[in-house]
Amino acid sequence: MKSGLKRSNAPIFWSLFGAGGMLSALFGPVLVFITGIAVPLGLLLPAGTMSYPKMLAFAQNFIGKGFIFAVIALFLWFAAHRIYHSLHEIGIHPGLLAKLLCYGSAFAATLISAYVLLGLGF
Amino acid sequence: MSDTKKIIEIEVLRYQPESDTEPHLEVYKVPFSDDMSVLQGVQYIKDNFDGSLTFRWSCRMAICGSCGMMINGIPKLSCETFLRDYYPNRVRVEAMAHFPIEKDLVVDLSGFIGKLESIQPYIIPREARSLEQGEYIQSPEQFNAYIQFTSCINCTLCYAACPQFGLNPDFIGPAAIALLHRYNMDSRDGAAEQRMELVASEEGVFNCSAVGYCSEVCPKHVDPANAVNINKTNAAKDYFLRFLSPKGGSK
Amino acid sequence: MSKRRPYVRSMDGWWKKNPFFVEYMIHESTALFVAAYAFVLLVGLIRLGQGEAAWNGWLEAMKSPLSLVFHLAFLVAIAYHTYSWFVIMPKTLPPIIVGGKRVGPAAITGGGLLAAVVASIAMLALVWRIAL
Amino acid sequence: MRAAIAVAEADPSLKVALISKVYPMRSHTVAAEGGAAGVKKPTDSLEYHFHDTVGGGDWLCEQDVVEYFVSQAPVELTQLEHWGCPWSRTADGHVNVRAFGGMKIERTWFAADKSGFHILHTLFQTSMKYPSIKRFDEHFCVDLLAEDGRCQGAVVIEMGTGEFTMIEARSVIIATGGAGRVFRESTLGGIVTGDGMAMAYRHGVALRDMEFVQYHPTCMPVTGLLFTEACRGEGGYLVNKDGYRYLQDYGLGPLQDKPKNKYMELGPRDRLSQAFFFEQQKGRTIQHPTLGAVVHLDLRHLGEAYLHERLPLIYEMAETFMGLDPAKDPIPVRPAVHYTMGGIRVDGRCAASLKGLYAAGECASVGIHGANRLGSNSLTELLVFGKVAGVEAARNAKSSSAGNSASLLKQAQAVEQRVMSLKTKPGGSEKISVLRKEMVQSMEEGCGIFRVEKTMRATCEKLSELRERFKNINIEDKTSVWNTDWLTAIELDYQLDVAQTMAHSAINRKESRGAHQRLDGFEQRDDVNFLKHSEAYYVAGGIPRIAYGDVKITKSQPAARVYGAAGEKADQERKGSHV
Ligand SMILES: Cc1cc2nc3c(=O)[nH]c(=O)nc-3n(C[C@H](O)[C@H](O)[C@H](O)COP(=O)(O)OP(=O)(O)OC[C@H]3O[C@@H](n4cnc5c(N)ncnc54)[C@H](O)[C@@H]3O)c2cc1C
Ligand code: SF4
Ligand code: F3S
Ligand code: FES
Repeated sequence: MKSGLKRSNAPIFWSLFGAGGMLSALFGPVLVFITGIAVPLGLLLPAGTMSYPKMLAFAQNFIGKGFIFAVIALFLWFAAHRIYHSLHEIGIHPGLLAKLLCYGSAFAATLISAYVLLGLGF
Repeated sequence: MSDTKKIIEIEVLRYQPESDTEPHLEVYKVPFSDDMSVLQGVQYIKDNFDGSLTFRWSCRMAICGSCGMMINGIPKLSCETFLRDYYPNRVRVEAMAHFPIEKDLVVDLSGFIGKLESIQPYIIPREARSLEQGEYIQSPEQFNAYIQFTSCINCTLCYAACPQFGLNPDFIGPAAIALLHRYNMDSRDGAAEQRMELVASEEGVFNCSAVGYCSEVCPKHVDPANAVNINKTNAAKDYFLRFLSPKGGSK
Repeated sequence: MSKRRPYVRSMDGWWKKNPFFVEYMIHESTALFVAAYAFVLLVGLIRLGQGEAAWNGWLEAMKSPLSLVFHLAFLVAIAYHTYSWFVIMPKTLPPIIVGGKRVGPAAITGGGLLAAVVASIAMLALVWRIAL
Repeated sequence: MRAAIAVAEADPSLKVALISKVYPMRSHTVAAEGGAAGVKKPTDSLEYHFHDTVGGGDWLCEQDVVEYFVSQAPVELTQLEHWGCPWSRTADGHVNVRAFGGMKIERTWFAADKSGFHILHTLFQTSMKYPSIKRFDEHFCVDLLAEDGRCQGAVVIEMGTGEFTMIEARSVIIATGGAGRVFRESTLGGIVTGDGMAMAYRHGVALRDMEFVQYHPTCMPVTGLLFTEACRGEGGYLVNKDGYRYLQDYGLGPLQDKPKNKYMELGPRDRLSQAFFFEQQKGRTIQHPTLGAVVHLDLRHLGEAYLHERLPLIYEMAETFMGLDPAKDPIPVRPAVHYTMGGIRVDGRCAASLKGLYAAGECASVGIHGANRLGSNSLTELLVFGKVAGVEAARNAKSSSAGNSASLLKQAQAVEQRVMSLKTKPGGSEKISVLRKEMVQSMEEGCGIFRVEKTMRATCEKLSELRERFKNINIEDKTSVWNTDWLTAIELDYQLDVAQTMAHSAINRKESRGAHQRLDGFEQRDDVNFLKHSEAYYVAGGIPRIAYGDVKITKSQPAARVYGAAGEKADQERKGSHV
């Protein structure tokens, strides 16, 4: 048995990656459709679906808040993890910089969205 | 056997460490019949054209695991891959990817063997039992939990398939982790915790990015990707549990 | 002195060498689209926090043709992500035994895709209800 | 490997060098499909296993050794279970057993149809537990070192570098497997070249009973790949071109629907292979356009699901190698060489006549197979006698002193020179592949299922000629790293020795017994003159000297070897006489 094995810290990132991957697989397409296509074009959904009062109410609701937070943060953690690995795979050997850029931006986005959501009150 | 033999072109990646600086391709024209495997084609070249052509083989029946090669870029056992499936096109044969080439089609497997040794691939009994007490009893469910992972023939095709191993040769890799999982899942064994240290280490399962090609090429349907990925979950659980456990912290 | 001289091949461009790897890289790259979309949402959230005018500005921006084209691309890419995610899923789960038989990979992938469809419809229905 | 573990367990302070020319898990044991015999069922008994083995071997067995063997078999198989071997099990979780040719009661422990594979991998993996075992993987052993009448080590080549190493040892165990590759069509891997036998032979140790070479009745034509006996154990039929189960014509009847032990398809291998030969003579085999004369192994009535569960490897092999579906098509098969009954003469404790030298496994003749081995006895043999060899070798190592390193080194250097000169000497013109082809062809003709004086004589002469021509070989590859061209030449050298012992032992045995069947006036067994082991001794530069040794008989007197209904009758009578 080899001794002096270093324990990997990957589980944290990997768990976030997995959760984000699952969430985006389940809800990603439909969300893009709603926010990016249906609402702007006024298709399918009633007019005013994403009007300010409605969205504010949604973001102030406990569950809505959680959902928005989860989507933004986890999507980004998922993406950060994958992109970081892909850089490694295509031979751009990611130094600390790439790591900071990928996970750092996910981390920043997490903080920002948490800040905004908390600011919106309950 | 018919008299008018068909001729197939076999292109072989040659590397002679004592005279070549790098590998190069050479083409041979080999007469073949429909029941001839790629291995037999290569043997024909050795027997008739160039005795210095070097490759591993033994059983010819896809069980000893020695004859893995890249055949048209895909890792396969050459003894169960048939020339007729390539004819009339040329077939290209190279040493297994991701391993250092020793000579021609022979690669250096010492790293892999070291990994096999490192996973403690033997029963560390959960409960001692003497020979007089007879065999351990295993229910069909207990048996089915690990049997799939016992069929690995150590052919290392999965390593030739795994880009993460190619990028990081220290990665313990699919087959060794599948074997580790085999012992962890065996109801007679009680050493899963001991093996966790390796699973969770920097050489461990988190090198895998679920490419999944390892399972795709595995000739024995071991599904090593499954073993690797189940152990990611196990390692993650273990990781968080360590924070929660009263002893606290990881080693 | 040993005459061994093992030759190590380069990994450059490995992912171009096999259709399986090309597919892998494509499905990995969907992450870029997921990230981009998450940023769009993040901006929206920030605008929401800045008040009604800002929010309406964001809604307007979402109507620009460029945005629509981008979102169509997001849709395709993320839908592909959904598909590939569930294709790999059987390899990542411990065996699921139902009635003494192991559930096959096709069933798991199918189940996952079905779950995504159900989730999408539920989402739409939910949004519809809130909107009315 | 079983031996290495036994040494490591006997005394962890002894250092063990485990040498193999392939990674140990590639050894040919890996190919064994059917299983390993050991009494398991309450209805079975050691006595039955004993009688099946001795009768199956046509009374050329060392009966005291067989007795020890059958008593240890279940212990060793259980030991392997404790080490993790995934034996197939019954629904209540116990180890299951299946029927095998020539065995009266189901007693073959199996792990699907990959029994040898699982045994080998279990041993290989378990051996990693012992720090005192140092493996020399892909090291080719070229010779033994002997001095003062003691075997004291070996010379090996590291295949990766072509460098020689001398390994000094107080005990040496040979477990190099069979030698069937001297024939053309065989079930065997490329590594089964009899090196160990030849090495011992050149050091004056006798090779015993070499004329007995087993043909397996159900092999893939041309390549010789094996369809395990378990196909028949699970209920497969053998039929000729008329769809007729011809075995009923050869003393194996009457016809049975369900597999019945020692009847029909579950008769012993020699009888089944011989029946094929006669069918061919009568023109009742099937003439396949590319595969030649074959009969059909019919598994269709067993159904797809059952075949997948019990014979998965066979299913796969039929599909990939022959492109047919055993649930829908019958499989064309014919006999091919499978097992060498004879080998290095050792006593019941695995010791050879050279002190310090032990042998176990297929390369050894410890005396349990006689003139014909029963299927599934040999995997068990590896375990039982592997352990014995290990224990004995450990004891010997502890009780003997170290040798004289300086003079051993000198010997080793001489070996190195001899072996190197094969490669370096200039001006040869013979091609190894050509010599090998001529050898296997001639062995097939002279020492096949049935033998006659004339062709055996021709084979003996051919082999002598090849020995001469071997001196003039040319090795194309002159390099050091991974020079398989050179290593095959060394193997060929050994193969020629072994082939000679087979051919000369055969021509001298003027009777028919077990796997040695003659058609030239010696069709009967001759217990008066030939209830004896043959022993082939090396004669430098000449042909082997054949001598004869006694057979140890304890409780089973030679009788007619009968199967099917006649066999059952004989059993009844024997039981009667025992009370
Ligand atoms: C297809 C097939 C099916 C079989 N099925 C059964 C069955 O169902 N039941 C049964 O009981 N038996 C079966 N047998 C027979 C049985 O498998 C063999 O008799 C047995 O495996 C031989 O084992 P071994 O350890 O003696 O030799 P092997 O397993 O062949 O091992 C020999 C070892 O010696 C090494 N070696 C040889 N020469 C050298 C050298 N010069 N230098 C260094 N190393 C060397 C080799 O590398 C190898 O590691 C079967 C055999 C075959 C071929
Ligand atoms: S897991 Fe499959 S591909 Fe990998 S070494 Fe084992 S048998 Fe070969
Ligand atoms: S190919 Fe490699 S990346 Fe993982 S799923 Fe298999 S080990
Ligand atoms: S030669 Fe044994 S696996 Fe191909």
